[in-house]
Amino acid sequence: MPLIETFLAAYIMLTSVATLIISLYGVFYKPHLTKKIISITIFGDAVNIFSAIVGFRYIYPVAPPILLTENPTAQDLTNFLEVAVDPVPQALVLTAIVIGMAVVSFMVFLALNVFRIYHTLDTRKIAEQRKRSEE
Amino acid sequence: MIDLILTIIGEILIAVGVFCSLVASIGMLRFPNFFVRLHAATVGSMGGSFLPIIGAGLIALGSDFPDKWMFFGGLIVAAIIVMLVSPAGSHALARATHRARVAPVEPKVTDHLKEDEDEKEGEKD
Amino acid sequence: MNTKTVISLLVIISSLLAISYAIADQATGVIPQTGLRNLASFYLENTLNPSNKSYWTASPEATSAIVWDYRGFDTFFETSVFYLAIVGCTLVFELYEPPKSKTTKQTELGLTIIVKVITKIVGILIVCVSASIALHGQLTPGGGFQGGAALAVLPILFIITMSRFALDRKVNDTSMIIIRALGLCGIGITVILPLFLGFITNNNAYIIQNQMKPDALVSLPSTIADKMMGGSLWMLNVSEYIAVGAGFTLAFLLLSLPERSFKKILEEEKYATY
Amino acid sequence: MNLKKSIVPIFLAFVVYVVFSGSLSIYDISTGIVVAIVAGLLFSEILVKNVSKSLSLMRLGHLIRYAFYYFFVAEVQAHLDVIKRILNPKMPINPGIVRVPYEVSSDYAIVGVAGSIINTPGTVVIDIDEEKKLYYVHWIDVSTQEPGKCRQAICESFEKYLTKVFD
Repeated sequence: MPLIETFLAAYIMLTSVATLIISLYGVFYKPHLTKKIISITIFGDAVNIFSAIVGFRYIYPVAPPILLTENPTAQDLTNFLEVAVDPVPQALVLTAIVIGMAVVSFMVFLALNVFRIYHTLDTRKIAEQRKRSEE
Repeated sequence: MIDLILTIIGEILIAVGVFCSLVASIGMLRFPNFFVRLHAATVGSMGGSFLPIIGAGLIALGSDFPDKWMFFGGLIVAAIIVMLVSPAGSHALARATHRARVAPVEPKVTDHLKEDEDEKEGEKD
Repeated sequence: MNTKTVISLLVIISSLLAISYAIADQATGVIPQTGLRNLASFYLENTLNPSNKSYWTASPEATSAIVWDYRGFDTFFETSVFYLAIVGCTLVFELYEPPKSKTTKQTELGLTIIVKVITKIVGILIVCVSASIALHGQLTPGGGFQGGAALAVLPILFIITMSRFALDRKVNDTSMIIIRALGLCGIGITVILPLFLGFITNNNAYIIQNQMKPDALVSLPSTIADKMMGGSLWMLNVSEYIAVGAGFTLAFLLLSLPERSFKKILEEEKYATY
Repeated sequence: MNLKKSIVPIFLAFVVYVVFSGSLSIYDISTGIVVAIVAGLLFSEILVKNVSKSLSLMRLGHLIRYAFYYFFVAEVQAHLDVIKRILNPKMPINPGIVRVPYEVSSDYAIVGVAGSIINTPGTVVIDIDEEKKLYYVHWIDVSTQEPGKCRQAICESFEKYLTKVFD
């Protein structure tokens, strides 16, 4: 594999891992619930990009996993196997995106209800209010 | 023959689009305020994205691979949606910015909208 | 430094190390790879193979074939996760009655006429494009999930440009629940259909079976009018399109309820005194 | 539900579906008809108000003529003008917001004229007053502040074509 492609692959890998770690930091250390939800969506996107790269092949020419002929011969299938990328991570990412969107909308609903009760989304202020009500 | 002509027309359109995008980005940097920059953004949306999308569609039509009509049709529909949606976006953005008064309209020759709005508020008071 | 900070630091550092190990030590296969994994080559070779029909799916699109045929059970349960998330959303709002529109003139609500009319025209384009994405899921990139997500853009646009109350007559919570239930029923029927066919023809059959297998000679139609249909893939894509589109529309409708009408309910119930 | 009203939306939906799918096989045409009927019936009430106007072929011809004028004359002129202004070292801009009265009456004509004004670089409609029939246009080169002359410079050519199409 040429040097430039190795470099590019390593670069994409490192950036996706860095995004993952930064979003984890956001989930743990940002006190505002909206920012936590945003961090979770970024986490999901980073994981999706990572798994899409895992399925990619660093060759030329490279093709999507779709047969273009409707009646393939054995020769067609061998050619197809030489250029097509791995379809399994793509299938996983595909459903993960929609499930992620549904889960995020559920989290938004819960955050909205928290806001209705406490009139804030800042976890520090919520903790203060809870302490006060317990006293 | 007709494939070659289609490919050449598509490449010309993409070249024009590249030029328009470049000019639009220069304009975004040089123009003084938000509202004037919108004009540069319009150059970027019509010349810089509508034309190249159609050009890419023509290139797809000119090359020989199966399902080329699918690519052509998808790109044409995308171009039409860009053409329809970009004025609505610019208008909504400009209206919201002007109503919220977050961006100054400076330098300016005149601002009739602000005059009329002030007049309306004066009537209410 | 309390225990919470230590635990979160530990989680971050350990995940960093785990991913680094996965990349550096090739635990997930050679990254970046040039070859094909065994599983992938099996799927790619068999998804449309007229000479060996014992494992084929009659769909030239390998990703769709994996989603709804080879890994059909996974997707079935992922759909139920989606369904449960939307059910959770509606349950959170179940106590309250949605408010009705008080203003009679719709022109007073929303953005200017330019944005409204353009949104209406773009709306019909979005419906056609998303339907095309969903209906060609067995032939080209696309499918039920993507088509439904594209369709869900439409209610967001309409809610933003003309307010929620412009939609109320045809598109409301009840009708969306009914349409989503219809989509889910479609998925359920398609899943059980092979069993039913096997019962009629007195053959062995499995749940979510698509084409005939060596020990189960039941198959759903692979071609209609010389176009590849992929048997159950087509029906599942259409059902999923309807279910996902209606489900997201329901979520957005509930999220766009005006806040002031809820404040009144909360104050009445003494709910806000925490 | 008026069936005549939904003819144009159904036709539009069918054309968009077939163009997007990019093939004329039996499968595409049959599914296209189903999708077009559903979408057209859903959107007929909000898209079409006047049936006879929507079915007139004369208006379609005028629309095509307008499209030619718009893409090959108006857009090109406006692009060249703004590009010259951007690339000129002195940057001769003269911006301001002016009132521009319009004389078209139907919704589609108002939106068509406004969209054309926004999509040609150099002019952006900031706000619209439907009672006074005024656009408030941000113009990159305010050569005149008189409403009549502004109209002549900015939107008269669009109105001339679009009146025939939509009014």
